[in-house]
Amino acid sequence: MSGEIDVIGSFANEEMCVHAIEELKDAHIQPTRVFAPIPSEHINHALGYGRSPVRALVLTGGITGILTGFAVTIGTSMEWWLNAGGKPIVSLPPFIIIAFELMILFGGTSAVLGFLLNSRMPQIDPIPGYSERFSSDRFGVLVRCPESEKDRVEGILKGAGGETVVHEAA
Amino acid sequence: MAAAAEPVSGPTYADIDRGVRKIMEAPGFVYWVWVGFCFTLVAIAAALWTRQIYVGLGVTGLRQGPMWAMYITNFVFWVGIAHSGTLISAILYLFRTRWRTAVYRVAETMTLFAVLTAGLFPIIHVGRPWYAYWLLPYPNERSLQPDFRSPLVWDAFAVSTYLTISALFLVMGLIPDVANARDVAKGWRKTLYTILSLGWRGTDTQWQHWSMAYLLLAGLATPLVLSVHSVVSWDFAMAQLPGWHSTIFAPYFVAGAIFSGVAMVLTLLIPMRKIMHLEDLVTEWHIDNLAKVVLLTSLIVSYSYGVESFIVWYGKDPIEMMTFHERYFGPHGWVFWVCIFCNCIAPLPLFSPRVRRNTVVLFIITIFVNIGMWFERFMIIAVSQENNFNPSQWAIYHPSITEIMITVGSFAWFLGLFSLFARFMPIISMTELKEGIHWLREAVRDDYYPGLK
Amino acid sequence: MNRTILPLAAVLVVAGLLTFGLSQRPWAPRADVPQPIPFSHRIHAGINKIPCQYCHEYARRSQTSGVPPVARCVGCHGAALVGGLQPVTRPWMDHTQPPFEIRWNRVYTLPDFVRFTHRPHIAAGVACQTCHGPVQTMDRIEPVHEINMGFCLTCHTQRKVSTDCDTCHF
Amino acid sequence: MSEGFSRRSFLKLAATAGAAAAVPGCQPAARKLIPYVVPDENVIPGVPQFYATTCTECGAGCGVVARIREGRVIKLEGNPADPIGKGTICARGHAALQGVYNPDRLRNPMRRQGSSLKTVSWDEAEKLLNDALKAAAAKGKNRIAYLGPAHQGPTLRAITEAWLAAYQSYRGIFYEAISETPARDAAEMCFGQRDLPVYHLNKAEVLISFGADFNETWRSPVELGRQFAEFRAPQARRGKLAIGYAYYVSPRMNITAGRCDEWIAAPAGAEAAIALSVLNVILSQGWVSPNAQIDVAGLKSFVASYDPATVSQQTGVPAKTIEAMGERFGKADGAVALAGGDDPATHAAAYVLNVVTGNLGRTMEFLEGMPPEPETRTNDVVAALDSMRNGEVDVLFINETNPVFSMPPAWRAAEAIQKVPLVVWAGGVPGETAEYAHLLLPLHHPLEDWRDTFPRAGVHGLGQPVMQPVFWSKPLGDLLIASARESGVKNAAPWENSQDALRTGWMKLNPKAAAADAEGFWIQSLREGGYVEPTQQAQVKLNVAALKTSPASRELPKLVLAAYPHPFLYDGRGADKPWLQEIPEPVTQIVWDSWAEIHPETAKQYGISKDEVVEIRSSEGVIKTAAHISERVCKGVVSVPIGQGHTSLGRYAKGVGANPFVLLKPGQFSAAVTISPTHTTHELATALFKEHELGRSIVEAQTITELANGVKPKEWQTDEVPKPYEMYPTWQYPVHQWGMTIDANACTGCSACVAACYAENNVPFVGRENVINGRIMSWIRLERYYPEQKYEHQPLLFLAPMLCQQCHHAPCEPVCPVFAAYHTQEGLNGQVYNRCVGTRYCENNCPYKVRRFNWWKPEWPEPLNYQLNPDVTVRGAGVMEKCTFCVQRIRHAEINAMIEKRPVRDGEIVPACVQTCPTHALSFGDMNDKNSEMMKRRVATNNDKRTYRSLNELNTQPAITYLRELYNEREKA
Repeated sequence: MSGEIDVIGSFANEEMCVHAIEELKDAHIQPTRVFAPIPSEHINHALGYGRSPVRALVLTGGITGILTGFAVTIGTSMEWWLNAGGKPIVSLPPFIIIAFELMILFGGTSAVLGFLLNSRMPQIDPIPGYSERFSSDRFGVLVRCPESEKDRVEGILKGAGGETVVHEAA
Repeated sequence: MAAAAEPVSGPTYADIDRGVRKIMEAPGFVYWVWVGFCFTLVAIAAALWTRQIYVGLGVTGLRQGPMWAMYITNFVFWVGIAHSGTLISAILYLFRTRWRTAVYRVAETMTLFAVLTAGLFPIIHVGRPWYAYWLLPYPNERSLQPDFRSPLVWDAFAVSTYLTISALFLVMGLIPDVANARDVAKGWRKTLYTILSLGWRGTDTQWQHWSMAYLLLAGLATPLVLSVHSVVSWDFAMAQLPGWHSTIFAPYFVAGAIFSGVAMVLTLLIPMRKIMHLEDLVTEWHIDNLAKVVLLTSLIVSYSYGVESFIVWYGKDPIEMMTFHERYFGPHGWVFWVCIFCNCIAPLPLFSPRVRRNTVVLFIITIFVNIGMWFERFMIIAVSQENNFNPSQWAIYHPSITEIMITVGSFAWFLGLFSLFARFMPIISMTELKEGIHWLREAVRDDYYPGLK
Repeated sequence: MNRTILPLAAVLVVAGLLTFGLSQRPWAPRADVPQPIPFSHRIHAGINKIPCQYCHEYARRSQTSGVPPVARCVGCHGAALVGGLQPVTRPWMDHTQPPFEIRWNRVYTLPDFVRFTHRPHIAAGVACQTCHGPVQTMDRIEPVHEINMGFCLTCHTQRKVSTDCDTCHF
Repeated sequence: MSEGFSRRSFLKLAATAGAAAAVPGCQPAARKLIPYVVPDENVIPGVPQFYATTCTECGAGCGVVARIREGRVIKLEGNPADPIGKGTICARGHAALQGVYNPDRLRNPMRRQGSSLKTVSWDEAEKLLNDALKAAAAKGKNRIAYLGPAHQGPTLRAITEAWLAAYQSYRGIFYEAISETPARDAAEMCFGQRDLPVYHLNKAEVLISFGADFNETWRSPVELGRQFAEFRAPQARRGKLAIGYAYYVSPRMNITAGRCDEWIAAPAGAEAAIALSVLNVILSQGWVSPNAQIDVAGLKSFVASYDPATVSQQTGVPAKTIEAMGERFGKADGAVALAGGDDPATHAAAYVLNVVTGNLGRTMEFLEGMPPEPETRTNDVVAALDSMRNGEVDVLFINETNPVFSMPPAWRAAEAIQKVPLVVWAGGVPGETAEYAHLLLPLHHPLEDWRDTFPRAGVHGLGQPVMQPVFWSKPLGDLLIASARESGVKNAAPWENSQDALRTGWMKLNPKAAAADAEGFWIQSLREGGYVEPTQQAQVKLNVAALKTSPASRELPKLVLAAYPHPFLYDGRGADKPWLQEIPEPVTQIVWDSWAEIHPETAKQYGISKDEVVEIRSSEGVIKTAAHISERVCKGVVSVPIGQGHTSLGRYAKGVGANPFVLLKPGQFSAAVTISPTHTTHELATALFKEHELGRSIVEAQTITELANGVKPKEWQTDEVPKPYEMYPTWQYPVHQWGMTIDANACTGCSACVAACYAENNVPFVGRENVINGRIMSWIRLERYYPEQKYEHQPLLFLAPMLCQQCHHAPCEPVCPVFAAYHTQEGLNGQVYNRCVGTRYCENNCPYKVRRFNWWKPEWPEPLNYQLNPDVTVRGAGVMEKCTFCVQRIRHAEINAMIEKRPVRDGEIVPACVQTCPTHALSFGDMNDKNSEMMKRRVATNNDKRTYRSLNELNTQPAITYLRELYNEREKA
């Protein structure tokens, strides 16, 4: 572990940040972490990320919701078999509404849970390399590399228009 | 993609941050007086509600005939208010509407607090609020669950889902902004924001999942918002009471909800923008677009009024005809004409760009719309019941002081919560303004609207 | 990591304790009700095999089973004068109460929106012990079953008798 | 009642049982069990007992059966063995319970000291009374006066008279404010005897009532109502389906008039003229029955000055109408004329009408052995008051009567009473007269006491105490017997106590006369609540010679007051009973108030607007009350109900409305008045809002011709749903499917069903403010609609009981989120009170608006809560409640049937409203059983052509099927 350092490049805008990532990629250096004040498809694209697994989770959640909705409504109605206004015991049209609402509810909560799980949140411990400006007006690219690589990485980052800071890896 | 080093004109990220962070600075005396005033009203309402629980609903003006009136009016009104928030934050998000960025947080906050307020009213309204949880299924020794055929259970599900989803949606959007605030805050605010930001650092993976989750939430919230007010409308449409029993209620209510909600956004935004000096961020371009939505939905609502009456006339059902006759010309006929004026006539000047850009006039118009939409619900709910199937049981509803004060209290509750939020949370989404900074700059550069430096 | 887990754990523990505490129904009537007289069902119904309805004589005719009148006690205990049973020497004498007026403490209470009638249950051959537990073994009556709607329903369902709400609620 | 069951133990038990059974949900139940020391053989806790007794709320003397639970009387029902009520009683009869449990009843003897009342012991009180009596008797004769109601029964009457005799007095005044004296005077004039006839309305086909509100307060309303329903029931007459044709002549259209075909609006005081004019028509047209065997020519002078033209000019009633009345009456095969009011001429005219048309002995008959005239003659009453005023009376004993309230001001009753050194008032709730009493004695309520009634020949009612007294009261008979014994006169009261007196008197009725059978006769009488013996028609003949001169016609002032007894409060004695205050007067639907009914034109003339307080001034006095503008009162008439305007008589009566007695001259119920608006308004509380049905099929009516031809009434032809439209598979009710048939035509609007429901189902009363605010709680109401002008033919009123229709497609049920409203397996619209959250959605969606919400926690001031039915939950605040066809009775019968291993029999289950309906307008049964009485009724005698379901176009599939109201087409005026 010793000898590893974090090189952080700080950029004024998204374009420069994307440019830096592309440069790093060209140099076969994988940026360890990118900080951004805004969600950016360009950064994701540059990093080569695919679709988030949150999608699948939401789908699962939604289907679970629908199934729960129908199970709860049909099951509890069958339990007592109470006549209300001569309507059928299993009245599907109203149950669809419940199933629909539960689909949204379960889907929505899965989306949030999926996001939290996937991004390891909530997280109180600090993330190495984070700077307060990264939530405001700076984009950061962190590269964890052996100390030997420091100059090369720094060069690329600076070349892309960034200012660099070097930390010892935590 | 624009060249990286091209010099920019107009606001920068830092300008945006500066603008928003300024709002979140310690508020002054006047602010606390205002918040104190709001919560005093809330306390009065709470005391009256406590008394109502203790002695019974006899303290209201409800009676045989109009068994639902002001409380349910408030419920529908507040749910309706909520809707524009989700419309702006979710539906317009999906459409990538440019002008939403500056105003969506206001709208979404309004949504959350409006649903919160709305959710109180069914509980205030029922005879035995301590059993209100029976409307939701839970395991019990009786194995007896709610009747899922009842529109009120749909309502319970829809509104609680809506409350959950809109809260999640708001929190999701807030996370990056709260993290932003955390990084400059001090003292207890720092602690608060640290907890609320859940350790957000804006890393690539966080953003990646956040984006997807946010998109999907928006995707889920879109049908939800349409369903919620449809379900609320079915509380009435599923009943066979003339004036309630109508197939057009779902779209009619949704349009009305968006109409009233956007008007409420403007009602909140215009003074807030003035007081907090947000002209730089919330430009007249934003306001103008919101005004256009008000105008559009006003026209839809007017059309709905027409269709509703037309169907009744065309259907020739004598009982329904009489209900509508009473609605127009009966003892509470003035309510209908208030609605017509406020909802159909008052927004018409918005066809003129000059009016749309004149915030004072616009503010007055939105106040009218708020009043009009409240009375529209009152008209549908209470006035229809006043003219029910059995003429001997017709009755005129007169609200009691309890109901009026609880209604006032609900506005105070809403405004108080909103005011607290506005000064302690990023009421304007910095993230999204930055994301859409090109559009903001464009608006400035084109000099289409003055006001931006 | 601890900083994340500890608060969560604390919340969970508190919630669990609350749930457990409330599930014990602290507001429900206490089971061990002391009585003004140390009357023993074990001696009467268990050892001496006195039928329940000898004393609770209204059970087959009325909704209430009836608390035996003092005359019923005297009927047997008074017979001691002619050489039968031992007279009870009234060790329970409570000077705060009017003579011969025994104020028993209720053990079984039902909410007043439930219409329970002993008569049809006795007629249907339901043993007293089904609801009241093995009374013949108890010195002091303690409720064995919590008489709630679930308890009633279990039996009604098993015996395939009406579970319509207005059988009991009107 | 057993001896071992002391009053104290009753109270204790009542308290425990009451608390255990009847407290609203959130209060802790009583946690103590107190057994009997010695059990009563006859009492099984939890099982009701029934005692036959008699009702003494009015002079009709219906037999009742009291239902007792744990020593408390909780409900009164008619005694089926009784020939008058035939198992039914009226609203006033039901409210007798609130007399027993009235919280304002005098609880113990009290003595007035200065301005305050001090509790005294009975010994003290009796000593005070007896000493005063002895002193008075020592001073001379007639220094003691007794003032009591006329209908206090033969035994008490005998005891009273013996008591008075013991103290050497004959001043027994038996006073009724609403007197039968005019009718007896007329009978004396016409027939030479003072007995009143009995009527058989059911044997007539034309009826004319000259102000006799026989469905409300006149004579025996339950019996006459039943006869009237029979008279109005469709039956084949001369090969044609017909119903009786009824006229009602009066200044105000009351509910009796509303059920007739024609209401002839006559100014107060004009009834006699119209009656004589009808007689004139009959005599001059020669429609005299040959059977009548009377000297028609001799009679002509009696009616000489009353030819229709003249009368029409005087009264404003068209001559054509009078002629038509005469023609119908004269040509009818069986007709009856009834007369009410204060004018003997009206009564005489009605008697003569019946006689000349040969209806004496048919629709009207005199019986042998009628009870003696109960009322003291007016002259004697006035004389007694005069002697009081002159200081000639030392002790005045007042039993229940309220002369200060109900005597005409000209008699100055209060002043007279004040002159008496010792005024003893004895009774239940102290009224205005008690304010002047020096000694107040609480008496047993008739239901706590022994008593007998003798309403008419052949009918003897025996009343036994049905419960231990609620308060520290004594029976009047015992009190007087003991007091008489104190007088020192030997054998002054030859009885041990009032029970003994009653028994001694009763034994004289024993037909077998054998002493050995005495006990058996007594027991049987107790069990049956009385004794009925065969009667014989009295041979009376019209004394034409006495009818030579035409009675002078009353002058008709420009504006005349018409005071009439309130159907429930009567002469004011009902005002202390909240049920009677809260049951709406059936026509105006006003509750908890008195009102001045004024025709819109008259109101306009005097500048009076709706609900405006008006000042009504006569030569005698002045009252203020709110105006009710209505077309159902004659022009130039101000109509005010009697019964309100109490300044005392407990919390429910005090300060409500105005007392029209203040305006009346002695012996008259009309007076020349002036009226002036006061420009203040006082809202008259009513539970009904719109007067018109607006073309909706809530209460339907059709003419008898339409029925005969099988034609539906024009107004409701569109609502036909060809077949029950079912979107889903029809729900099956395999065991029972409870339903009801309501014959709207038989409904007389007496409101007994409403009162019965209040009593049976623990329905709370709410008071005036709450009624105004729309919070009336009654589960069953009389839906009253006025006809609209646009239709050619309409009945005078649309009237039908409206209660939960127990719809099979109930709109209320699927909207309930928690299954509090649901459909039971026996087709009832169940309401599970403890499950109710109180969303009130069900009531919104109920087209009939028959659900009731508990806006407040219901309250019954102690001891009114003793009346609560322990078999029915008392609903707490925030809960919706409604009619469930008395599901507790259904359940009770089903448990009985299950234990006896048999099916439930038809007629075994009788909901409270069905049970009490005097006209049997309601019937209940199993819709699965086509042979049930209820189902047969839907198809019997053309009834299938007059069935309808309320608001049928909504396809709610109600379990209640109505039979349309029927009426005769009127000739166009």
